Amino acid sequence: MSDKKPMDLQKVKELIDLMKENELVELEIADGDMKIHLKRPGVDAPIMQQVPMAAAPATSPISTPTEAKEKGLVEITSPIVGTFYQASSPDSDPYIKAGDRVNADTVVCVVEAMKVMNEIKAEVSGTIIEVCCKDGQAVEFGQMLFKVRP
Amino acid sequence: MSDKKPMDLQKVKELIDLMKENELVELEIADGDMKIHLKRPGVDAPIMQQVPMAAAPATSPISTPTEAKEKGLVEITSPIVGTFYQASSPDSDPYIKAGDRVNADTVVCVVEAMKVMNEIKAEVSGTIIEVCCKDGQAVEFGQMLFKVRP
Amino acid sequence: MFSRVLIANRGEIALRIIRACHELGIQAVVVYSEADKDASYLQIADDAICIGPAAPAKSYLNIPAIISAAEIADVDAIHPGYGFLAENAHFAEVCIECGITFIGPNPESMHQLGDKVAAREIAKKARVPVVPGSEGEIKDESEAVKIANKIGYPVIIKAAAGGGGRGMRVAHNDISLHKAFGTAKSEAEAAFKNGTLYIEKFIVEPRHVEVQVMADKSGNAIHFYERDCTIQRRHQKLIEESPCPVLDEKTREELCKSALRLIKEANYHSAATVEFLLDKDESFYFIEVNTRIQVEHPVSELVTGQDLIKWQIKVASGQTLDLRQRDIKHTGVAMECRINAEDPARGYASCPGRIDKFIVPGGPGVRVDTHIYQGAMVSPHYDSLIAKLIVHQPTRQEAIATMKRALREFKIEPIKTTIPGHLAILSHNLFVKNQVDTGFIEHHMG
Amino acid sequence: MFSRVLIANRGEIALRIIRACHELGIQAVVVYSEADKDASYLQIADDAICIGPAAPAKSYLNIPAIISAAEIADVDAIHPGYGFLAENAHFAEVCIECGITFIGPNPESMHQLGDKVAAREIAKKARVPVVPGSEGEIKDESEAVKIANKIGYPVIIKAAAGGGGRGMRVAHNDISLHKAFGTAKSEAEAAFKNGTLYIEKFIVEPRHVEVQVMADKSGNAIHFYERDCTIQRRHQKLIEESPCPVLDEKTREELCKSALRLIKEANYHSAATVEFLLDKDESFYFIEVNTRIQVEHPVSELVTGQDLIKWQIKVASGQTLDLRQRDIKHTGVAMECRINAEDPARGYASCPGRIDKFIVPGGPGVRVDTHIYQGAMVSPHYDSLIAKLIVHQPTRQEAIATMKRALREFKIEPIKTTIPGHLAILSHNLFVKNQVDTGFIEHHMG
Repeated sequence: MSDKKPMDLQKVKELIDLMKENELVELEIADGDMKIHLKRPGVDAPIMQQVPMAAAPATSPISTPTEAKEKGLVEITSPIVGTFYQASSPDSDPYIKAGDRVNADTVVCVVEAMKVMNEIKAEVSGTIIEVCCKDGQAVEFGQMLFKVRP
Repeated sequence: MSDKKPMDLQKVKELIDLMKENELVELEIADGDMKIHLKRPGVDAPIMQQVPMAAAPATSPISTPTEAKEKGLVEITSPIVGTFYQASSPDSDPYIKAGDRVNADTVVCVVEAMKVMNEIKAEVSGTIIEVCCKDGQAVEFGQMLFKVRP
Repeated sequence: MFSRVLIANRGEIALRIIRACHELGIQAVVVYSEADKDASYLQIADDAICIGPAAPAKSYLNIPAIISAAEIADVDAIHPGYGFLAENAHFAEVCIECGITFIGPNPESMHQLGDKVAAREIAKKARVPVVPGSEGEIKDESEAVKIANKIGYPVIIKAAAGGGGRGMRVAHNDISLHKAFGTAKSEAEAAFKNGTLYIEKFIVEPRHVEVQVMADKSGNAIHFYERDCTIQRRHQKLIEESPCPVLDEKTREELCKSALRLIKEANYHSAATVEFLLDKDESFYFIEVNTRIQVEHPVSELVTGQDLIKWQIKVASGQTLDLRQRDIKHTGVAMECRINAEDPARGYASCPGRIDKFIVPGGPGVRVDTHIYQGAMVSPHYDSLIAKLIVHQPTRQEAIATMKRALREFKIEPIKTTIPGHLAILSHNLFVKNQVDTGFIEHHMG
Repeated sequence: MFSRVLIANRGEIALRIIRACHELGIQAVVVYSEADKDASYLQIADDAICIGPAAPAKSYLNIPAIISAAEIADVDAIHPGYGFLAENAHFAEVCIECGITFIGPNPESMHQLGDKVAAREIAKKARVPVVPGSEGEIKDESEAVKIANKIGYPVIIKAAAGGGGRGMRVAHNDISLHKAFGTAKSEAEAAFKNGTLYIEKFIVEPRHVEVQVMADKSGNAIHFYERDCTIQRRHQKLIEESPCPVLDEKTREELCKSALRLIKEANYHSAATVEFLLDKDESFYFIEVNTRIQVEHPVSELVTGQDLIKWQIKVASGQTLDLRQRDIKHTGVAMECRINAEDPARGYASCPGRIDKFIVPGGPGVRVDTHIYQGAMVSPHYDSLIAKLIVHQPTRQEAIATMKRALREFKIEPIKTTIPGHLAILSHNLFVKNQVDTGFIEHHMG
């Protein structure tokens, strides 16, 4: 390395950050007699390849737990098997809808199991981003009901 | 690298750390007459890990083909199934022993199959390093008989 | 016939029931815990519903979750398999209340036969031999001595509320009985807060023999002959076979007929197993009834050519058993080895983990019931049974030969299994010569 | 009995023979080509000897290599399996010259029955119906017309040296026969340098039915009933079953007895299959004898409870068939689906490659014969059979139900197999109603 033109490590770091933010896998820069070539392992490819066929998890035929949680979002999942209802009765308004603010004690829906209406609380504070089930839909244990941004 | 400007090992180490921290697999820097090209085994390693146990090849119960050929050595293997003999008759001297020079046409042993004595030629020039079978031993197709340094 | 059945179980028996349903043209819905989400039989089922986390109490024993799953899946009936809720009369009642057929006996007979004292009374009414002993509680030591002398030593004292060996003592004479009585009483009081004791003849080195029975809701009942389950470790069966290799034809017929009389006396329907101890002199004594299908049922299926799970489903749906006893032929010898994930070097502790290699034996005379596949995880949450290897051959000697070659073919890596142990038992002179009793493993395979 | 047998074959039949040897207490030595070095059955065998590279001519068809392997392995006998050298009379002769028992018929009867004209003569001597036709060569068109009018149209002209459909023509009347004769003759001359033709009655839409026979060296012979192999694609059998579902009891008995008469007439010993065409009116006509064990032998094993490979080994060692015909009972229905690695989208071309997922069906009534395991490579050098799935049930309807659920359980990835095709056939109305002939696949499953 030339002592006249010291390699600018800081710049390399910045380039790497740039790559990461932009999910680049390779970067090559030639500038005069300066040339930089950077390569990152494919974000998706190696992970995909590592899953052996046989071990590919059987997905539940009824519903699939979210495989890659969306960044920064929290899920409200069903603590029981049953039927999902958005409102306490057919004539009532939904407990909540997308955009509503909830806190830990907010009732977000009911899940009916064995004729009992079980009120489900948010158990998290934030804003409802998405209602993931339809009124009257059967839900499994652990099935995602709502997405919340805390 | 120039002998006037000794390689800055510390900087290379820093570059390596940088690669590791950031999971880079390749880095190439050309700066004037200076060029650095670094590569980490990130790409291959996961592939190695991906080989499931089940794919481990079953080894032959009688003999195993050399799994990692010794560097620079050549093998003379048996072209037929049969019984290995080092000499043409029990009273004769062995065709060859370790340390002997052979050329392509040198008879190195006989393999008896169905009462026929088949003379086996070296088919390579060099020095016998090792006799791998014992007199009278059963040999498979493809079994290593001799190691030769060409 | 049902159009849709929920299977409230897991593992090989869940898969076994799916197979029977599909062959009968019935849709099969399975429930599963989070630990079983990768089970391959979930993909074979017509539907699969997650009912809770790994812990059995929160999933496979969770009655509200299972009933709720049955309701949302809109099934006609629930098959409980074995273990978990299979002998839970309350669960059977809840099913009935919810208008879902429970594929098993009615709750009353389950309750009645599940109570050892009540079952013993039914056996006596049906003229089925029971182990001689006190009829109910013994008041004191002198009554114990009186009864012991009447039925003959050795005797065993048991806690009425007992289980797991606590409050249990064997006595060989009056002196040791006096001592045993006191110890058993204080143990029983400490363990069960109930010092009630009873006394029974102690059968020395018995064999364990059981009769497979099936009864419909119209009062027809037939037996599928006996199974010998003498090879046990710590009361866990390891190898089962049919026929019992030491039984003469007359005793065998009387044994099977006894089991049928008992089942009819109890107004029972569905599958049941009537268990007996077989003494060295070929006397047999009723011990208990299992009011469910059992792990070892394939042994009886192979020797009779009948499908017991299908029959269980058919009679639950109200079909009559359109078979006469003489239609049930017993052909050849069947034998089952339970392949458990357990490590002999660690006291037969369960050996969970990922299975990286799984090569199943096949060919003539071999049946394998397993839910495992290469790449599957053996969960630490459930029992260690990973496969049942069952063979059928004309003679016992041939059955042993086939079992041995099949065990050697069975490759399961890297976890430890019972396969090497089975090979040792099958090669043991006493096993080959039929000179074993329920203590064989403890005494000869230590 | 032999103490050590060499298996001169590969794949599922090599494993099948290892199993039989081990159950009989015989050591099994297998030969293998370099392409098969990772086969899992090599580890189950007592010894395995590499005999050459992948190309069959240099390994599994390489007589000196196989005999040499037998000599260094010091075996008493060689089992040739099916295919490769199984019907090579010269190989059988070499075995005998080397003092090694060939597990199969003697070379003379193999040679005699392998010749279609000679076999036909034996059949006629044994009063077994043959397809009516010219006895040997037809000289010219006018003789052809004369014979055709005697036996009745349609007729088929065949090349005496023929095979693969070349030199073969069907004629429905005198005019088309004149034309066909010339074409067939020039085709035969071009293909085989031999224009010799013969003529036969053409059986329209026949079923293919064959009888399994076993004979010992003392002149005892018994049959194991028939198999129906009507479901074929391009003369390759796909599904086999027993009994033949359209045969009445009287015809069936006469068919089986005919096969026995033929085998006895030929002084044959070992296993043989006598093949017949079954006409719509239940007339049957002998076509040829296979002087070896066949791929589909498990079908007969399941319905009779007999182990044909063990019998083949036993009679080769000189044991007498200590079975009477009436000891061979036929119970229920057995059916086999050949699971081939082939791609329907590419004209059923063989589909070699690595198997990344392999989950084998199990449970009641299911037998699987396979040498494949998860992680195995399917070699492009050999035939595409990767597994045989065989079921046994009391009725044909139940056998079909079991086969369907087993096919659905069978997971083989990522290569293409015959599984989807089998499911389509088993669901086809004509198959279910037994209204198929050997043209079924071509006409209805295109």
